[in-house]
Amino acid sequence: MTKNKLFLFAVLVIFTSGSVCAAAKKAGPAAVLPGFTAEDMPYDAGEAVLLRWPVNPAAAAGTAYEIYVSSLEAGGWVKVTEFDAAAKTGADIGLPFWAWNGTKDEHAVKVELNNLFGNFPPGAVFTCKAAVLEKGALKAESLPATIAPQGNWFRLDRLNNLIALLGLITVFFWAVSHAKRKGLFIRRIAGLDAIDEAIGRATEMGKPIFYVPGIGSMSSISTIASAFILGEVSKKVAQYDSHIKVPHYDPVVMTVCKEVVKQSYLEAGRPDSYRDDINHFVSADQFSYAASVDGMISREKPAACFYMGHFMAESLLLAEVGATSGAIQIAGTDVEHQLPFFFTACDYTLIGEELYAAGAYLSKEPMLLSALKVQDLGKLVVMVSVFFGMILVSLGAKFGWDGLVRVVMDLFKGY
Amino acid sequence: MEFFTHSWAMLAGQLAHGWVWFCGLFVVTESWMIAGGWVATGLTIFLFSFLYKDNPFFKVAEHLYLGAGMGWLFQVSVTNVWIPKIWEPVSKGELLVIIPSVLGLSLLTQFVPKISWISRYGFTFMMGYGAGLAIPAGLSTDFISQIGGTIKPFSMLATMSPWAIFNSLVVACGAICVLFYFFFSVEHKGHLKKVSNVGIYFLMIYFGAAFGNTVMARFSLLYGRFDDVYTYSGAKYFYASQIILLGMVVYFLVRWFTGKDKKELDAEETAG
Amino acid sequence: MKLIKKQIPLAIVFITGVLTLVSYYVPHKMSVNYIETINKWENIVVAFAFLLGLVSLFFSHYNKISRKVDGWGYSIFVFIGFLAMVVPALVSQGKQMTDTGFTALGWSYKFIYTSLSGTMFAVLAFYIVSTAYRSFRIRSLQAFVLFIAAFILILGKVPLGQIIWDWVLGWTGRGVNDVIEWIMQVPAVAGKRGIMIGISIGAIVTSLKIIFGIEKQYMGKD
Amino acid sequence: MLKEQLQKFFKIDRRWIFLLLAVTLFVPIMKPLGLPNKTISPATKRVYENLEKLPAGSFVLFSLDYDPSTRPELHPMATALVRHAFSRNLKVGVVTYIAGSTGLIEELFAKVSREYNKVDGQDYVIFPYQPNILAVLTQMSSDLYGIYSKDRNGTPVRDMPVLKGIKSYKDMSVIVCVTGTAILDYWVAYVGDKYRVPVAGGVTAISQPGYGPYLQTNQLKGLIGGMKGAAEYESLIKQPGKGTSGIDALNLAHLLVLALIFTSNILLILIRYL
Repeated sequence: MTKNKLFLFAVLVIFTSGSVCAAAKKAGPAAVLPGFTAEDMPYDAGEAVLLRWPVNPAAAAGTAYEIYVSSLEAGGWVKVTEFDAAAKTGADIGLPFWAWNGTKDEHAVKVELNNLFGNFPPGAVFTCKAAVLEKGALKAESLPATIAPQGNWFRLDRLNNLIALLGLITVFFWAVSHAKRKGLFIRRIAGLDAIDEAIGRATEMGKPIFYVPGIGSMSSISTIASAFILGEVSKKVAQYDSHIKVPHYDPVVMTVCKEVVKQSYLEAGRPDSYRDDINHFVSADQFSYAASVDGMISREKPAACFYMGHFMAESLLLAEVGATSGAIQIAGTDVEHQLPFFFTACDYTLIGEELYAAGAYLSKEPMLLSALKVQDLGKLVVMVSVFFGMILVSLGAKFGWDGLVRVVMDLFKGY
Repeated sequence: MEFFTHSWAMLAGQLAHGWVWFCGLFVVTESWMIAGGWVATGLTIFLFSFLYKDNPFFKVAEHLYLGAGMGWLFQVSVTNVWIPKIWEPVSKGELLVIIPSVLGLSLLTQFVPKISWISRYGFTFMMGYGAGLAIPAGLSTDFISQIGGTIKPFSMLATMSPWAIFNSLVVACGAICVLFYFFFSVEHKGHLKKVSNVGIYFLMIYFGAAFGNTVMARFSLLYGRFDDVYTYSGAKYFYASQIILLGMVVYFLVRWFTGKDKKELDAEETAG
Repeated sequence: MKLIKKQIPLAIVFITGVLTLVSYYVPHKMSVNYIETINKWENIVVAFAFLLGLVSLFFSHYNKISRKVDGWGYSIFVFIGFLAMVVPALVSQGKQMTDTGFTALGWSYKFIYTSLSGTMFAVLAFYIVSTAYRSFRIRSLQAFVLFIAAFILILGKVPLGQIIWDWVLGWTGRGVNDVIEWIMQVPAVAGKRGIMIGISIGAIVTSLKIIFGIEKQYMGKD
Repeated sequence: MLKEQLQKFFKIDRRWIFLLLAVTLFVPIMKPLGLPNKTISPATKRVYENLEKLPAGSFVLFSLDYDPSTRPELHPMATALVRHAFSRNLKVGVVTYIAGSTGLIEELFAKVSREYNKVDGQDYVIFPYQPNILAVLTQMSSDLYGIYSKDRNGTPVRDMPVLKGIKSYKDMSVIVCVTGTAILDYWVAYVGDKYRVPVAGGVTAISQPGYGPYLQTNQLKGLIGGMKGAAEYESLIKQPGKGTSGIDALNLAHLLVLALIFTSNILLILIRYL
């Protein structure tokens, strides 16, 4: 096998050097470009090769390189690219330090072969060469180098991503098991006090409470969190013997919420006060839903309105009517562009993840807690790495430690 | 026998003839375009009439919208996906596309409670693929790249103006504070409380920007509709907008004077 | 039965999930071939997903009509709207334009679909104004900061506002545009980045839960 | 007494406010103020420069994912972008993942291709709607013909002159996504970052502030935001259109909102302290 390859190689060299000579004859005597190598492009599907040769510091202005590739044993040169002598060095290949050792002292050119030769069978051999031109005239040419590109099995450049993923998975499973056994600490969220206060006020005034779970389906995190918060709210409502109404958009969410509310009344020791019409279906159409809930709010003038879950444009319609009817309003959603409306019109707003945290805090449900822990860890990683990365990079830039800057920047780059 | 084939051919001919005639009804002429102006203005004004109060015209337009949206999705899916991606390959003998089609059809068993579990095959196939794609992409784009992006400006410290350095610092510190605001594993007390308080002001500025931009976005949409209504108010469309608007006003006035509206409206006014 | 009802679907989600995930890190031709096949299949599966919405819409409105519930007459218009798109599509075979101009389908789109779908959301402009008047409360320092940012954005996005800014605050030498750019590029970036990172990790964790079969709400109950 | 009157004024029926807005927005449509947009934001300029620097004949992919509900904001933007591409003699491909946008795309190209004498299949190609955006985006990284074998009229695309030498993202110079949905996020995460392709965007004003982080990290090579952005792009290519006239009409309405916020908050203060 090796013999065959060697033979092939010898033939190739003979043939190609023949053609080089032929080319050289036409353009006059040309020197040989030293140190030209062709290798398989790492971390790809096997469709590209990498050509490297040292930079010539003495190159005159106007020097350019031309790259040729051939799929034949002799001749058949296809011009790939042409570039200035200062361009395409090893530093321009966008690979991180742990996967690439190229420097500014060498040229490195990636050649996509399938663009030139279409789909070729695996193991196909290609011949590459580089030519040096000075002001358009051939100055030197490399010896042809042969290479058979191969498919690789791992994107080493995406190692940082993989490590982050593995870390995330480990922490996730640790948190799940820990949450099931002992529970995990989560701080109390300020908005939760406001919930108690609102329910208390509703009891005093003898008016109903509206709990609007939004238009999300049961698969969105915010709706799940909302269902858990509803459980806690309805427990308090049952204790105080107040009234609550939950208008629904999604039938599935409604079935879940019915169970939740029923359970809460049971836990509060007031199963007799539970009525099946606490949860009622309104409409599965966004605007009809908002309009009907608006109508209910303005007719019944509740003492408190809760908007927790996934909200889109209807946030505006709901919060305004609630505010003008004089209710205490508490909102929570993870839809960022609806938050301004809630924030200006409601008394208290749970912002983004606070909604998840409120759900987790109240329910102590291991799945929610563990997800929140992983999120917290992710945030911690970001805070710490931004803080130290900022210092390291600033120091590196100040004192010209290019290596340090490169290491830090490569670590936090997506490939 | 011959009689049958003959009559079948006749029938087919009749049908084809009828179809051609039917299609002929749908050739869009100039008068169709004018009628279109009336339809478009009518539907627009019907929907806007909801702002005054709920009414049957609004409800008709709203239901039409539901149906039309689905109808459009249906026709696009049939002509762009089902025919070229499923029907044509199968009729050419490429039977492999039947597998995903069956998986897709399995989703519909959701509506039959007894066999709804079959739909899981379709759902799990979609969810697995989506989750598998989302994880590494999310890590790269929203996690690693964001850290890198926050740090990166400092690598050009030497060439930066003081103002640019200040801004980069604000972005970095602001992001840390906001992240800390959402950090639930420690109690926010003392100095930590201050950090998270700073975070919330960054959030407020972001929300303020979002609010301001939303105002512009909604007004732009309204402008677009008004612009169309204005176009159709021209003589070319025989003053469609004015006449329909007048019609709506008359409708509400009649309702008002016959007293049907009065009660509800009073209730609403006291409410709003 | 549990095997076909539960375990095989969970195995499907695990296998497709892990293979797709791994393909991100494996550049080999085999991984490319896998992902190309599954791409084509996914595209076809999802082409049926909208039927869920279609069937449930038809069911609910058909029920309303057959049971003659309050306002059942409106439900008929759902079907009329549907036919108003599908029949012209049949006649013009899915083409919206010919060399001579609109087809019937193009007409339906331009005059029916555009005006309905456009107006539904344009209505919100009115509500945003009334919200601004009736419930935009500057009741705390935080709300004040929000208001200031919103104020600058609303003012500076239109030429008239820019003129007013220059007239009142022109002496500062900064146009309102510069201020908007600063808000968008500095504090808003910090705010958004803070929210975004947490939520995206939440989404990643959810995806992990789906792959490992921990989260299976979407499968429905047994 | 005064307090009660103020209260009453504050609780005015909101339909009067609706009417006020209708008037402030409709009047400038009939009688334009003539105050054109003058400023240009750097993010918009970056999109412009990204297209401007391309050599003629480069392939640009537009992902036009908006339906009539966001048409007033996004259609002028898309029109300006396509005009720019055609005037620079770039080759244009169009994909979409929103069913409702197909009609708008037809309308756009019927109009703009005539202005620049561009031929379907020769200078541009419009691919049909596809339902699963993730699958298609991933597929186009290796072989776009695996999904898009035909254009929206059923013509095979493989031999079209416009697609000569185009097989995957590697052959595309820039991708511009115009959308009112999260589809631009998909382009950034699943294409721009994953396959190292320049992605720029055009979005509604609502989502514009949310893309700040991607712009800062250069994951997004530019962003046109809302009607203001459309007006900016129109003035960059020096072809005023619906964006320019739109921003003119918005002038008074914007001031109305500010006036209302001020009025109500001052009223509240007065009511409280009187």
